[in-house]
Amino acid sequence: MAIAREAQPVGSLHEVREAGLDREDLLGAYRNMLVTRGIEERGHILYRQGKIPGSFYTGRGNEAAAVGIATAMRPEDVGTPLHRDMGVHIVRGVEPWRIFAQYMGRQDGPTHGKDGNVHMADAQLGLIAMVSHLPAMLPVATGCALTFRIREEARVAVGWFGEGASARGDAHESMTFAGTRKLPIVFVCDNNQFAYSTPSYLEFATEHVADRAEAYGFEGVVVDGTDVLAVYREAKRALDKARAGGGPTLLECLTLRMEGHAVHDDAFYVPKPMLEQWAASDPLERFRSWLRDNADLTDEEEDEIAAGVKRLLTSALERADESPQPDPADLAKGVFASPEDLDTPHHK
Amino acid sequence: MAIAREAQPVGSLHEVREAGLDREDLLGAYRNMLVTRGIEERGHILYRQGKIPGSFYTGRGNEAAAVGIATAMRPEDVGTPLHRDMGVHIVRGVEPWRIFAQYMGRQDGPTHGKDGNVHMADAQLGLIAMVSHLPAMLPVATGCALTFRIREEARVAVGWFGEGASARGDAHESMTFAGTRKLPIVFVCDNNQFAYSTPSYLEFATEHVADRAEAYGFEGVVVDGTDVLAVYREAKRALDKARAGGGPTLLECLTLRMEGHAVHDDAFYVPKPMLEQWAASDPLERFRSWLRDNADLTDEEEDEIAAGVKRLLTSALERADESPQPDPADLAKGVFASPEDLDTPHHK
Amino acid sequence: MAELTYLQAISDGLRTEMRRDKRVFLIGEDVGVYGGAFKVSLGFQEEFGPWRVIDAPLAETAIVGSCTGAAIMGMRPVAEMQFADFISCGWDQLVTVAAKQRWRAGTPVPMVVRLPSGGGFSGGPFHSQNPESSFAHIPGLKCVCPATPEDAKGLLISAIEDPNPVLYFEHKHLYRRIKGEVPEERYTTPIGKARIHRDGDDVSVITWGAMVYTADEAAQQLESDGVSVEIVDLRSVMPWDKAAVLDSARKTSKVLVLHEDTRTGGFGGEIAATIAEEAFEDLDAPVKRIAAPDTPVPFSPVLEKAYIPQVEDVVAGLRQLAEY
Amino acid sequence: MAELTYLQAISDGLRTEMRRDKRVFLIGEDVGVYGGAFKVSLGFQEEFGPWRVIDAPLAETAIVGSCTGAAIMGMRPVAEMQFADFISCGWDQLVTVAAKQRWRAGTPVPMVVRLPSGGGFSGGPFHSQNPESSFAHIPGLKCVCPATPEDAKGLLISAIEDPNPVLYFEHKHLYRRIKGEVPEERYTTPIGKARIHRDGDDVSVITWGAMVYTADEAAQQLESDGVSVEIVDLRSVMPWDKAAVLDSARKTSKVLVLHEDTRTGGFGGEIAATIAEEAFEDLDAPVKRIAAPDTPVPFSPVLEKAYIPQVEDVVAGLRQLAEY
Ligand SMILES: Cc1ncc(C[n+]2csc(CCOP(=O)(O)OP(=O)(O)O)c2C)c(N)n1
Ligand SMILES: Cc1ncc(C[n+]2csc(CCOP(=O)(O)OP(=O)(O)O)c2C)c(N)n1
Ligand SMILES: [Mg+2]
Ligand SMILES: [Mg+2]
Repeated sequence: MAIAREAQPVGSLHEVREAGLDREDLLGAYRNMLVTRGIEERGHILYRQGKIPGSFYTGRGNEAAAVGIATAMRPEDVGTPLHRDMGVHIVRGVEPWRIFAQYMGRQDGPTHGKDGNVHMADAQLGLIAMVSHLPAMLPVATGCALTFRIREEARVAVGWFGEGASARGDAHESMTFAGTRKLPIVFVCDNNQFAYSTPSYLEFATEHVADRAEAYGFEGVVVDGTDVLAVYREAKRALDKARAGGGPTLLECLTLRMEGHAVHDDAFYVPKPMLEQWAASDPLERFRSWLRDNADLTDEEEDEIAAGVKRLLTSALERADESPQPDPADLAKGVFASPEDLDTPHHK
Repeated sequence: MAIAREAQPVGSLHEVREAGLDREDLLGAYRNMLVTRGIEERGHILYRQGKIPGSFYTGRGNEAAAVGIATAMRPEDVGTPLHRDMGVHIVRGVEPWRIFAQYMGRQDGPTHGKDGNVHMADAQLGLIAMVSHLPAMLPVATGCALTFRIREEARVAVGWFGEGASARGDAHESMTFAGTRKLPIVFVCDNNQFAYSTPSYLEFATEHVADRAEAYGFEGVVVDGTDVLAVYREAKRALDKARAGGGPTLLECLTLRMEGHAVHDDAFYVPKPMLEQWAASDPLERFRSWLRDNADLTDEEEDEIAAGVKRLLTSALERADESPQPDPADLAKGVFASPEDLDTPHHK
Repeated sequence: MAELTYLQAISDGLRTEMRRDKRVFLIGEDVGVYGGAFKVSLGFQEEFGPWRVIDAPLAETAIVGSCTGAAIMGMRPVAEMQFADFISCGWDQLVTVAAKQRWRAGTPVPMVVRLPSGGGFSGGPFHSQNPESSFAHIPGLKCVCPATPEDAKGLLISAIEDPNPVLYFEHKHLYRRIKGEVPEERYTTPIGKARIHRDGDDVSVITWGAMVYTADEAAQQLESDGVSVEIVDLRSVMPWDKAAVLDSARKTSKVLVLHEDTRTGGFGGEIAATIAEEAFEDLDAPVKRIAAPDTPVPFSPVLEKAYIPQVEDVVAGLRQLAEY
Repeated sequence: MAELTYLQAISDGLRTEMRRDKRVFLIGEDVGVYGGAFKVSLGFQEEFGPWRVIDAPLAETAIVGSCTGAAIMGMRPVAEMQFADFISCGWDQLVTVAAKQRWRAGTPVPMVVRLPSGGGFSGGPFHSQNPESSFAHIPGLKCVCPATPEDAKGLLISAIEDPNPVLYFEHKHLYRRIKGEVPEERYTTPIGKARIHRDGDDVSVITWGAMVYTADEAAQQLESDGVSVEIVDLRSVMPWDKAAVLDSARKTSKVLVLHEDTRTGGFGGEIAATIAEEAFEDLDAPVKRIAAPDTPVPFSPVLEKAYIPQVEDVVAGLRQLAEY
């Protein structure tokens, strides 16, 4: 049986420094994780208040995976994050108020009410807006990597997919093409062990999704997705390797989806012991205590960060709530791009 | 690197007996290989005579693989052979004259002129007609296997695909589903080392296609596709295993495509030494000498078989040539099935 | 007779066939343990077991292709797409294999694909589409779009019985909103036969699915102005009931074709063109089409209201025709 | 000006853009070493290298999806399908991602998919199709179908320049049969503008692709009966030149819509319905449609002749209209 490499936890501040993070970075990552969860928790409240149309999804339990990988990416790298990867948008710098506006379908959301929830991205920040169809963004990310190879740019594309979506042909064709051409891409699998209600053993027959990587000619790595530092280190390795021409890596972040598939789903099908076990390694709590033990995080710092996040989100909510409804007159606009739309750095 | 098991050649008549073939069976297989090649050689002539519309494809070099596998199948098993697998139709009992009629687009071809070349099958013989889109028949074969599992029948489905088509999502989704559900199916890869002009290293990044099998939770086997007995033995093992509930096998038959992709293609891109090397292990010649060395095939027998095949094909050609052109009035018929069409053994 | 919701009628039809015919099985994402995203198959796995109510991997090509193979092996597969939108991932299997196999090779492919479709609840661009027009153009595929609970049950049973691949479009916005009397026994609703939803003399509306109710509200409003509107609920888009449509067109001589899918290249064009060609001499006004604008389906309720044809839009269109 | 075949004109247009703009690259199965199944890119890999003329794996989803990603990264990808028929394997990427990204997320996707399409040489059900109608219905995709060598070059350059996903349908049956004068320099042919292929007063034919030549032969035959036929070569199916079509319809007051794709749900319905609605008062006869019957494309020459609209069929249709 092919076995993917299992990543080690990061022990000490020293190891983290080696991986390229100083204390400020660590506190920044912690803050980003808090913002990520805070946005989704407030989104939940907004939903209950009837302010969010349609359905509502969160990535609770996946904050460390999303933030860890995005932290390892360089500004010039690009990515196609999914519905559990809010942390990626946060690290790349999307302003929370615009996310709330997106949730509520307002004019100031990145899609101006045309699309909803995490179906958004700020192209200026190197992210591409996901579609619902999973994992249809992998071929797109592969095309970004192909571009970097054609233009010989030292940039990497990151494509996310769930362990359930690993069953679809798009994942296979992307990895086949990227593997045969050694394209600069990192395939990140958010393995939260369930695809809606479907358990992993009905989606793939190996122990890990990453065990499949060698079938595509590159390395597979499994990392504990609740350990932001381990995720960061493995992501950085994979990114550096791709940047240096070493080709793709499949990085699997193992977590458990800590809420229902969407807000309407009570996830009765997830065994309680499993939930309890994973609740015990909550990514935020885990990182917080690591910071206290290894980076002398003080009560004052903690309170300050928490308070800052709270202020940020509260004002973001207010600002988002002031955002107008989109104008029906804009509905039919923008189906086709006009030449001016290409006057962007990308298209020079 | 995961490595598929490499099959051993079959040494002696004794080994073959163990595998379940007596001398009659061997001569029968030899004859089927001659018929297979004979049909395609005569097809070539028909094409040059302008009697075959459209293009023309052969499986030259793949006769042992196709005949070996079909010989191991039981009558109740089903399959979806492709454009290099004429031998499968022959072993299952399609009459050569109907194949010539198919080539020429005549009324008595299995598709009555509606489709061409090897896009045909006799459902009564447990075969399903291929579509051009590769490997779109694999999900269909998987559905046959699913049916056998649902009905708990001791039957196996065989799905063929080329090494080039292994790159497509259909292959992945089929193997994923069959692997997670341990369905009774054998995936046979006709690896003739080229996909039209595209060499294998641009289609997959492993050494063998079969190296991918374990990524789907089942065994991969590579066999020399010019050795009909080795193919037969491995096919039988895989079929028995599937029949016994052991799940899928990926059986890769390694050959070289000994002619162009189709009749118009001179295959300039295939290195000459490679061609010469594989020409030296021509499946028919190889089996013929094995039969002489191990099964006392006599000159008389050889001539008799050869003469019989010649007679068969000559009369088949005549009969096919008498087959009328299809009636344009039938063009629009049969787009939709009528309830009576379901009055078949299958649909009781 | 029992009063059932549209959703319950679908479950009832499926359960009826699965009890009657053991060749029928259901396969799809989360249809088993979870009972389906919309709970159509709630409790089915308990009753029929895991090999007749199959939780598929997230792989539409495998789902549709497996059904094709199973159908050829003599089963009566019913595939559930979690949302109709995701059938785009099974497009090739449907149009290349299932649709053409009978004509090419003489092999019937009796299968059903259930497609929860339609908008009206901010599902956004990928959970709201009405892809029936795309499939109605492919020879070899049938498309049915029930509007009432009674037809939902009867057409599902007909679809399962039919020896061809049938796409069964179930409109999500009708699931729990629409209730109606549904016979308890087994019955079929003929595929290809329209239903006169409302009798009228002055203007005809040709429509299907959720738009039947939009048309009905509009018709009620026009009644007060003394304009009598006939509503033809097509029920099947492929084959579609040309005779019933032409009869209504000849009767009223003014026709509005209404659908929720986008306008350009939508199936309404086929219907309008046919009426304009075959009832040319009988028409007192141009055949009018009302449909969604040529954009994806928007998420924002404000935008979605502007996207999906509303009662006001239909009222305006009918007035125009009445006054023509 | 040089006399080029339709095929050479396509190569010329592609080469022109690849020389002018290094963001342009070609990807497809066998397009490199082999020069493409139809040799459109013969010699291109030698000139532009293996990373601008890319031999793709047999994976249409990867090809189309990669082009989408590359386009978003600022490239100008041109994908070649080996045959238009195989785009069914890239359907989801086109309709779900490429078509909607601009509208949803404001991200333009300037890419071209080249689709060798059409029948006439016993390609059978999977090497002869004309899938433009299916794509023309999807908001966000453009579809062009050149009929002449000059337009083949000009429309390909326009398609590459266009900031949207453009499906470029190149008709295989015109590849080597049709020759014409083609300017050597770079030029564009506007997308969405029809071309009056033949001026006439009595009947209009609206068509595109190979059918332009069928219509032309028919028109010549009717000329001898003193019926003057106008032929509008649409050139672009999406967006289509409604103004030019309506002008011609109003001028002749009798219209035949002709296409090689199957009839029901084909784009001809959209055109016919639009004419019948917007030129209602100007029509002296019902808008007639001639198209392939609703079947897959047959392999046998005898059957294919009965499938693809022939000159006789068009002549008969035009006579009917003329005599109406
Ligand atoms: C092609 C496709 N089919 C079905 C769906 C409906 N759907 C949305 S999320 C989901 C489960 C996805 O599971 P996984 O890939 O593990 O991602 P997760 O939601 O667990 O993060 C499904 C089936 C979809 N989005 N795309
Ligand atoms: C989905 C799809 N894309 C493209 C083609 C065109 N095509 C026909 S055969 C072929 C090469 C197939 O290679 P392989 O799978 O190795 O089979 P082989 O012909 O070598 O036996 C291609 C690209 C096709 N048939 N199907
Ligand atoms: Mg998951
Ligand atoms: Mg091959």
